[in-house]
Amino acid sequence: MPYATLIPLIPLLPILGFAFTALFGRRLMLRHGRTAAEIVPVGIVIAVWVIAMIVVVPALGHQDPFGTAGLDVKLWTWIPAGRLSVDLGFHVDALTAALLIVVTTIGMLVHVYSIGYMAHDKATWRFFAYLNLFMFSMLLLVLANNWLLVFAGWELVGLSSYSLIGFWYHKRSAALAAKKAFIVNRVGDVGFALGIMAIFVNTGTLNIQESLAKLVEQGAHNTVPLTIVALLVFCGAMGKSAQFPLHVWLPDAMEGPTPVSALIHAATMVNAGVYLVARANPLFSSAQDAMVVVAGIGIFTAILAASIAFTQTDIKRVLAFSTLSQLGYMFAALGVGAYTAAIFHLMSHGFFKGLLFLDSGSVIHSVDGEQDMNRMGGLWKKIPITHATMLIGTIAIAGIPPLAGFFSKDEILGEAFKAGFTWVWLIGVVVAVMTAFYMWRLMGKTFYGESRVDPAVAPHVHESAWQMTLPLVLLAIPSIFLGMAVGLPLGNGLLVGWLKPVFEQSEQILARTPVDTLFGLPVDTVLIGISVAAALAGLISGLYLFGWGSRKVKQDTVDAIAGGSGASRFLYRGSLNKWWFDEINDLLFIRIGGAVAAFLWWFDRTIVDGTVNGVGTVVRDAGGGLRQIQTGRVQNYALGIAIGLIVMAGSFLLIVGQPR
Amino acid sequence: MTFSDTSAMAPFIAAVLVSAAVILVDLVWPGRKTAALTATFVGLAIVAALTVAVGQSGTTAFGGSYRVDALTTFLDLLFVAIAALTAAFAPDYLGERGLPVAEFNAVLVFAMAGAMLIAGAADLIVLFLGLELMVLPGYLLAGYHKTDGFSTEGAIKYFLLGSFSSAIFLFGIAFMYGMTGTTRIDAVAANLTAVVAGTAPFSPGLGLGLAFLMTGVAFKIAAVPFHYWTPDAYQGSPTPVTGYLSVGPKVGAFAVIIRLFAGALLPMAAQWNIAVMVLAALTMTLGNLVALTQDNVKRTLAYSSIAHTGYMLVGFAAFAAGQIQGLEGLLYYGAAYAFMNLGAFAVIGAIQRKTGVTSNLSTFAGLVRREPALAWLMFLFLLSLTGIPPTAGFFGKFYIITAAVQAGKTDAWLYVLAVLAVLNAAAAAFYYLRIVVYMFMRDPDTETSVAAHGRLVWTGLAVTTVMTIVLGLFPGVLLDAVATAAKAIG
Amino acid sequence: MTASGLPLITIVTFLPLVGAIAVAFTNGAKPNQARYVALGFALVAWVVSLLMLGGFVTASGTQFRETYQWIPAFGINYSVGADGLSLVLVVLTTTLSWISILASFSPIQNRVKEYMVSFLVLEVGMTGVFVAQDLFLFYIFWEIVLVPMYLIIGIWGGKNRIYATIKFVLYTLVGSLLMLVAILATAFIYQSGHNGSWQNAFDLGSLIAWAQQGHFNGSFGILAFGAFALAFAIKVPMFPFHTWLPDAHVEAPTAGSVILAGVLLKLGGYGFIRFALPLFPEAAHWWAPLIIVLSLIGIIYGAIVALVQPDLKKLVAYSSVSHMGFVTLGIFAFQQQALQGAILQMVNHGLITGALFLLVGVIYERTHDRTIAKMGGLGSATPVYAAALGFFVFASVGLPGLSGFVGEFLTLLGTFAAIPAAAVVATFVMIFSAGYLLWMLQRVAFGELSEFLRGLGDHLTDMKPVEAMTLVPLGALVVVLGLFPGLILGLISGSVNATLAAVGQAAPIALGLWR
Amino acid sequence: MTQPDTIPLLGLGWNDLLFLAFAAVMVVAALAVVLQRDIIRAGGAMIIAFAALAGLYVIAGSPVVAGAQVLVYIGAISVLVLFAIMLTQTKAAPRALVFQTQAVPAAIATAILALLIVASVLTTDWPKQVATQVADARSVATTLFGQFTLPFEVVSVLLLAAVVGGVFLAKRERDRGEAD
Amino acid sequence: MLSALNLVSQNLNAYLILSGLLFSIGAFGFLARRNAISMLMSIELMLNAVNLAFVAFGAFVSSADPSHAAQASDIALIVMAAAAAEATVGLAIVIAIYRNRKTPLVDEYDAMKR
Repeated sequence: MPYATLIPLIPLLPILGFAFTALFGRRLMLRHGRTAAEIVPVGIVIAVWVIAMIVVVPALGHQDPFGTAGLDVKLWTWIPAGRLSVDLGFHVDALTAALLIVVTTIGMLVHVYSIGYMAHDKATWRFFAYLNLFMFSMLLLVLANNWLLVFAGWELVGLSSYSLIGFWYHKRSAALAAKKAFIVNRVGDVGFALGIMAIFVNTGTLNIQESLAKLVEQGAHNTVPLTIVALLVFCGAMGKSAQFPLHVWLPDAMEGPTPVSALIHAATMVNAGVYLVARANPLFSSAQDAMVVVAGIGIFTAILAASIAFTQTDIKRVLAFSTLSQLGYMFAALGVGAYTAAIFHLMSHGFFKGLLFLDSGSVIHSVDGEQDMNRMGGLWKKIPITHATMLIGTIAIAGIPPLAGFFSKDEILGEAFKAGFTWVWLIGVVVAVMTAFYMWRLMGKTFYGESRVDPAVAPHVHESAWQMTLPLVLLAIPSIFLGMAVGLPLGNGLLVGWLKPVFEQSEQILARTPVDTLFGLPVDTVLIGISVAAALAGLISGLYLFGWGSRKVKQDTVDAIAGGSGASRFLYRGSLNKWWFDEINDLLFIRIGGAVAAFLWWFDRTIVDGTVNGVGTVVRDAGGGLRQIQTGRVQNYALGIAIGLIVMAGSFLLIVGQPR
Repeated sequence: MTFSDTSAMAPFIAAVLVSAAVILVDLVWPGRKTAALTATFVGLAIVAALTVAVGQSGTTAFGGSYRVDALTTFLDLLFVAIAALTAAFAPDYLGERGLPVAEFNAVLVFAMAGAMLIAGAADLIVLFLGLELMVLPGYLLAGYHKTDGFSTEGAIKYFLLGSFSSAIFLFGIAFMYGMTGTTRIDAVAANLTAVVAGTAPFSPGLGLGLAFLMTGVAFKIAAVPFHYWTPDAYQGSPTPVTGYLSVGPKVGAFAVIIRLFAGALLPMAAQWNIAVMVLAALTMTLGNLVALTQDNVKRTLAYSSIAHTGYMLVGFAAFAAGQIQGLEGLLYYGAAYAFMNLGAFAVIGAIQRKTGVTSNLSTFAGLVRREPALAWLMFLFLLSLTGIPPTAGFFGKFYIITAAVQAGKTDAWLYVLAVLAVLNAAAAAFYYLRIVVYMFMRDPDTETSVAAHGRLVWTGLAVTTVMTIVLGLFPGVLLDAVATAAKAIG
Repeated sequence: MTASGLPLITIVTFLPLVGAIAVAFTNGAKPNQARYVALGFALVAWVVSLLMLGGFVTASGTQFRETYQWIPAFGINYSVGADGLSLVLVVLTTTLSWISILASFSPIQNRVKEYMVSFLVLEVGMTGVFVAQDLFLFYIFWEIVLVPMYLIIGIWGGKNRIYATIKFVLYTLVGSLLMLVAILATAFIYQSGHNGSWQNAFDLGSLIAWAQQGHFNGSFGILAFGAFALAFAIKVPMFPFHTWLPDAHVEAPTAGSVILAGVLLKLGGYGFIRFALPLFPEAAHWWAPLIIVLSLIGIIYGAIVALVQPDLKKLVAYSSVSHMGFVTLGIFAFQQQALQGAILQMVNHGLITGALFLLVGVIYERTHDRTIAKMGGLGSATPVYAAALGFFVFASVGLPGLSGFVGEFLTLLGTFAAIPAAAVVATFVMIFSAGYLLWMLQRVAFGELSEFLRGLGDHLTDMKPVEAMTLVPLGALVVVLGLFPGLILGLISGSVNATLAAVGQAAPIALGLWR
Repeated sequence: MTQPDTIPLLGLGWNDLLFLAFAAVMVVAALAVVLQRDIIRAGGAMIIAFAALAGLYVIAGSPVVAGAQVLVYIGAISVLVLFAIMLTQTKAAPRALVFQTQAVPAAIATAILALLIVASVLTTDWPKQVATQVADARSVATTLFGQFTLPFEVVSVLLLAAVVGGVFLAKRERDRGEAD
Repeated sequence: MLSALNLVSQNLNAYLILSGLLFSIGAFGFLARRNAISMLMSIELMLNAVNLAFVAFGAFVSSADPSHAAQASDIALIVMAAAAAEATVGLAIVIAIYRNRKTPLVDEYDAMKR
């Protein structure tokens, strides 16, 4: 089967799966039981994975149909609007392939995992329908060959996250969180939409490759300056990838079932922003000051999220903030121009964060839905596989070599330092320490020390079924070996080769001259040393405080540190309340917005409507007034006529008087 | 009194004979309605035939004091139609109240004869007499239901103020006669052109004469501020008579204006057109405003007829400012207004057939359930009065506004009048639709029994409905007649 | 005439009138007779309009022309014709008409005959407006639309329907009467320019040709355009003139609201494109900044006020104000994509808001109450209904893949090219629209079943097949137009280019920061 | 002896004297009609006024009109008015208040009207004036039946209509039962 | 010679002033009196004033047409007849309303107002 038919199948199958399950899922599930309803959606995702792999291999290797520039497949002209003609087409090149790997693999694993996780929910057919819809949207976004289609994928992904977060819609908090997610995403989408319009105004076309080429070629004399275009596009990325200040929705998104959190809010959707900036790298590299902004926001989000993760008690929220932090890393990388590093971190983070989330799902599943870490502990013996895989995930994310996390994170910090963004590098290292610390805190509170599990639940804590543990193991493999497979030798590993054609143009534009020595030693070794030291420092302090094996958590020392000086108390409270962003948003938009809306509604009713009715009553009163002169008595009428006669005669005499 | 004179006057003479015949028929068969009615309708048919026959000749008679031209024929036919329709609608209403139909028809035909005389008058005195012959029977008809306090009160008011204004009108004619020395309209016109051309002195006497004539005529068409009699006279008199009064004497009065101002006083147009415009503006606005607050349908339609006078005056003002379309518009509007107003009053008359049924809005509540046919017909007439297409009222307003807009080029004030007319139409929509609201959207409070209506009423309603729609959808029918009529005078 | 020789346009326009007469003769006692006759005629009219769609040659100007002399004295003739834009709107009208008639089977029980007659006459008026090529004929159809709508709201409406219907009539009447004066003045200037002959002084084609030579410029153009703009602005409705819409919608019966939102609001937009712009190009540019500002206010204001609406129908009404703001914004950007977007937005708004009103009707029929606060948890009680509501809410929010997105985005894109600042402001509405619509969806469909609804017990049934039948075609159209907007864009490209040629793509008024 | 041309004392012509006399009588009588409290006396004053007017007509050289004035106005209309007064006089009718509440504004209005008429009459230069052209009976008759045949006929129709209508209204309904 | 002396009686203005005065007095009577019949009488006065004006014009205005004076007289005659007709109708109505309202006073006829 030629690639031209294979590629369209990738997004087509999931949408067919969604349609089928949405229409027949309910009947199937009632009549033929759960598995019958789940076979189709899960089967389709597995098929998509297979097709994706068939496509990915030649794409990464730049083999014949793809070549370095990638393959274009056009289905039909979507919007033939005069000068603008937007067609529904797909473009697959190395970058797309990289994303495909992450999306389809984790997608498949999450689908399998969900079979187990959602085993006792009565509306799983709807869950799988939405998951398939999500897969369609994400794949459409990744494969799209023009900006409008990316935007379409953007919105559809937003919709599917809305429906999945709010899956348990009878829970009011879930419905609110879903709405919040969608609206905050929409704020970002506004920026992205304006960016697309600016691109159209500048280049006249929305095809990604052509528009980027034209934008770079026109350079300074673009109608809309490139910096503004870049910032607008980044605005879209910020919304989707929950960067500061649009990050408020991600923690609340944890209301959704855990597989959703794993798939959407860890591995795939949140990476869309990174993919977008990477895809638009020529645009960003020719708008240097926009890149500084990206780096700044990225690294700030990283440290902000990490600080909040310190004090969170809900296991999924810790992971959510950790995701925020890692995304901050990726944007920092993009900001400093280390595109390949960013994509590398995207892939590795996708795997081990997916792993961590699924692990947390398995933990929650085992303690019968309990998500608060204070009511866990001492589980490492009861759920050994989950514990083992979670340990691997934690080490990976902490950035301990030789696991995947180390390679991708170190790559980013290295590139940042070499590109001269020393402040980014410095904050990056601090965040690395913090990451290692709070991850171990999580491990300690969940698995080690004495068990704080609810006595009713404690006896039948058990390891999850094979559908859940198999994906964990499968995910653990890339978490360990991905780094080594793709990252070595440092600086121009396999991935760098694959993605070279995509980012070649940017490198020429940026034309960075690498700094080769630092303190007399080769720069790479020094940086690696520092980052490993950072990771170890975090890990050990975590180990010390939150113990290992059956050692109890040193709760008193933790409280001492927290309660110590006034500053640390403020920090603790700030971190606990997510630096009050929710409250600020609530005040700014809900209260004030509500007041403005109420005022406008009052204004509409009384002023605008008032004037209309006012005119009516004035006219009617005038009528009423004039009506009084009709007294009913003949004499008054006669007098009226006489006066009329006099006025008429007077005026005529005046006219006559004038010399004519 | 040559043969040609009598032949020219044939329609007028026939009319008089008809009323005489009706009286005689009533003498022979006292109290028998059918006899009187057949005499009337046959007579009117003869008069119409004669009008059409005479119309072709286009001669003058009686030494130039009566002329027959396209305008005369057009107006005569309209007056015959109005008289016929009123005669059709009256019997049901009168019979219920024990009032004789014969005298009613006789007096009605006399009034029609007067109107026909005005239509053809070429002499001021003939014009005055025609006016008197039209108006006197009007007073009598207004007071026809003599045992009803309201009817006589309406009549006395109408009479007193009417004769007061006739005296003023006559005084105006006296001054004109004094200034120009003749009563022949064309001679007066010739003399006035001399005055306007500066050869003869433009004296205050002439100004005063103009003022008196204007007041007299303004009273007859119920222009504001001389309109006081209309609401009381219309509400008081029996409904078929109100229908007639709102149409017959009004169109007759406009015939006086056309013959007098367009005929004799045209050279002075620049002087009196300002007054016409002011009158038009006042009449439209006050008519509509006060109508907004009425709760008696007959009184509402009284004020609405004042407003319609205002719209017709706009047409006349456009004509005076030099646009022939103005006069055509006026004539077309006159015809359209006649049919829709008669139709509306016919419906009210039919509803008020039972004695004691007042014409307040409440009697209209839920009419569509009791008498759907009447309600839908009333709805059509009200739409036409508002000026919503595809009705006659709409095309009438369209014609008048076109003329005003065209005349606007010469005299900018007419643009203002056009816009004012349009805004007034919008305001008018409120009180017309208020009646529709009562008819369609309110449920009837008192379960009054449904009175069967005579065949005559239905035929009359059919005629008015057809004319309201035809004049709206296919105006071509009347357009050329109106054009030739206007050319005759212009 | 078309190849088939049949006067298709006259058939489409006047078939409902024949239907109305037929319904009038059906037996009052058996309302079903009236219903099915009316539905039959509406469906036949729909089929004929689809035939026309088939026979239409894209991008080749006005077709299906028919001209007969009507009032030679004023050069007025019955001339009808349809180009892409008219045809699309005619099909929209016929589609929504038979759907509304079908939807009013169960809610309308008293005086069904008069209702069906009014509805069919309404359809005649609407179709007529879209096909009239003669200014006088246009005005006649424009006013005819007013009367049946007045009756529909007035007789079969809600509690204080009389206030609402009189306000609706007076508002529209004032606007349209001023337009009448403008039409007459335009025709008169044409007539005096052609040495006094009224020969086709009201014919749109010749008037536009005459306008191209700049005869309608100057202060006259500005005044005349002002009058036209006022009439159309009231119909759209644009910001200061919109207060009649919420009242009319709240009080109108379901089918009335559907046709009011679905088609009547489009008369204004269509009027701007077909009459106001080509006839007074210079004045259009003179008025453009004000109208753009008003549209922007309309868009944002409508959305924000919708946030706090207690009543479901009022919320959808204010959302119409916001969505229709896009139409006027797109029209007055004088840019190809913006105008195409505006027309597409009109069609989409017709379908989506029409469907939303149907849905509101469905719930109203069961609960006889529209206050959102009392609703809640319909998702669990009536899943199919909640799914449909969700589908159309997301279509209204402008979800890609559904037709709402393409219209909105094209308009914004075009406006950005012409007036960047306006587009920036307008795009923010995407947030507010998501806000109020999802907030409504969340309060109505999600969460626990409200005790008010629980009180209804088994009376709260899910969607009946008849109701579903009215929504399925709309849903299908929304999806098809979302994926293949080319179907409509192809049709209207001819009209768009013609209008822009007439108005002249003057240099965009740089409200923007740069350029 | 031949009467002197002018009245010795006043230096006026006879006609002037006669004119002034008649004018004075007429104005006084007219005022009486208007101001007289008792309606019957007002009727009498009206008759006197008409008589004075007839005299004026004679001076103005149209004796036929004077004759007609006496016959029609004094003979017919005044009698008619008196009859009407008789018919409508009842004890109950309050004698006292003759004047309407708005008598004062009416007075002012009519005064202004009179002023306007007099002012415009004086300032207008009427066409060339000549001594009284006597309209003797012969010429009146010939023109009446020459130029004015149509008005003459129409007046007859007018009178007929008035009588028919008047009779109907004024007739006391006996046969159809007394009106309530 | 005679004419020279008779300044007043030959002078058109004198007659017109007189007619104006009579007209105004009639008008005042019409506006001020309460009794319907007295109003009727006032109207008769006004009509007489008009007649006087006609006769005056006929008498004193020179005109090419020899029968000018005669025409004026004829007009006066016709006006008288019209006045008579008006009077009959007027009195008929007065009697009719008297029967209904039992009072000749006009300002009590205000059942219909506003």
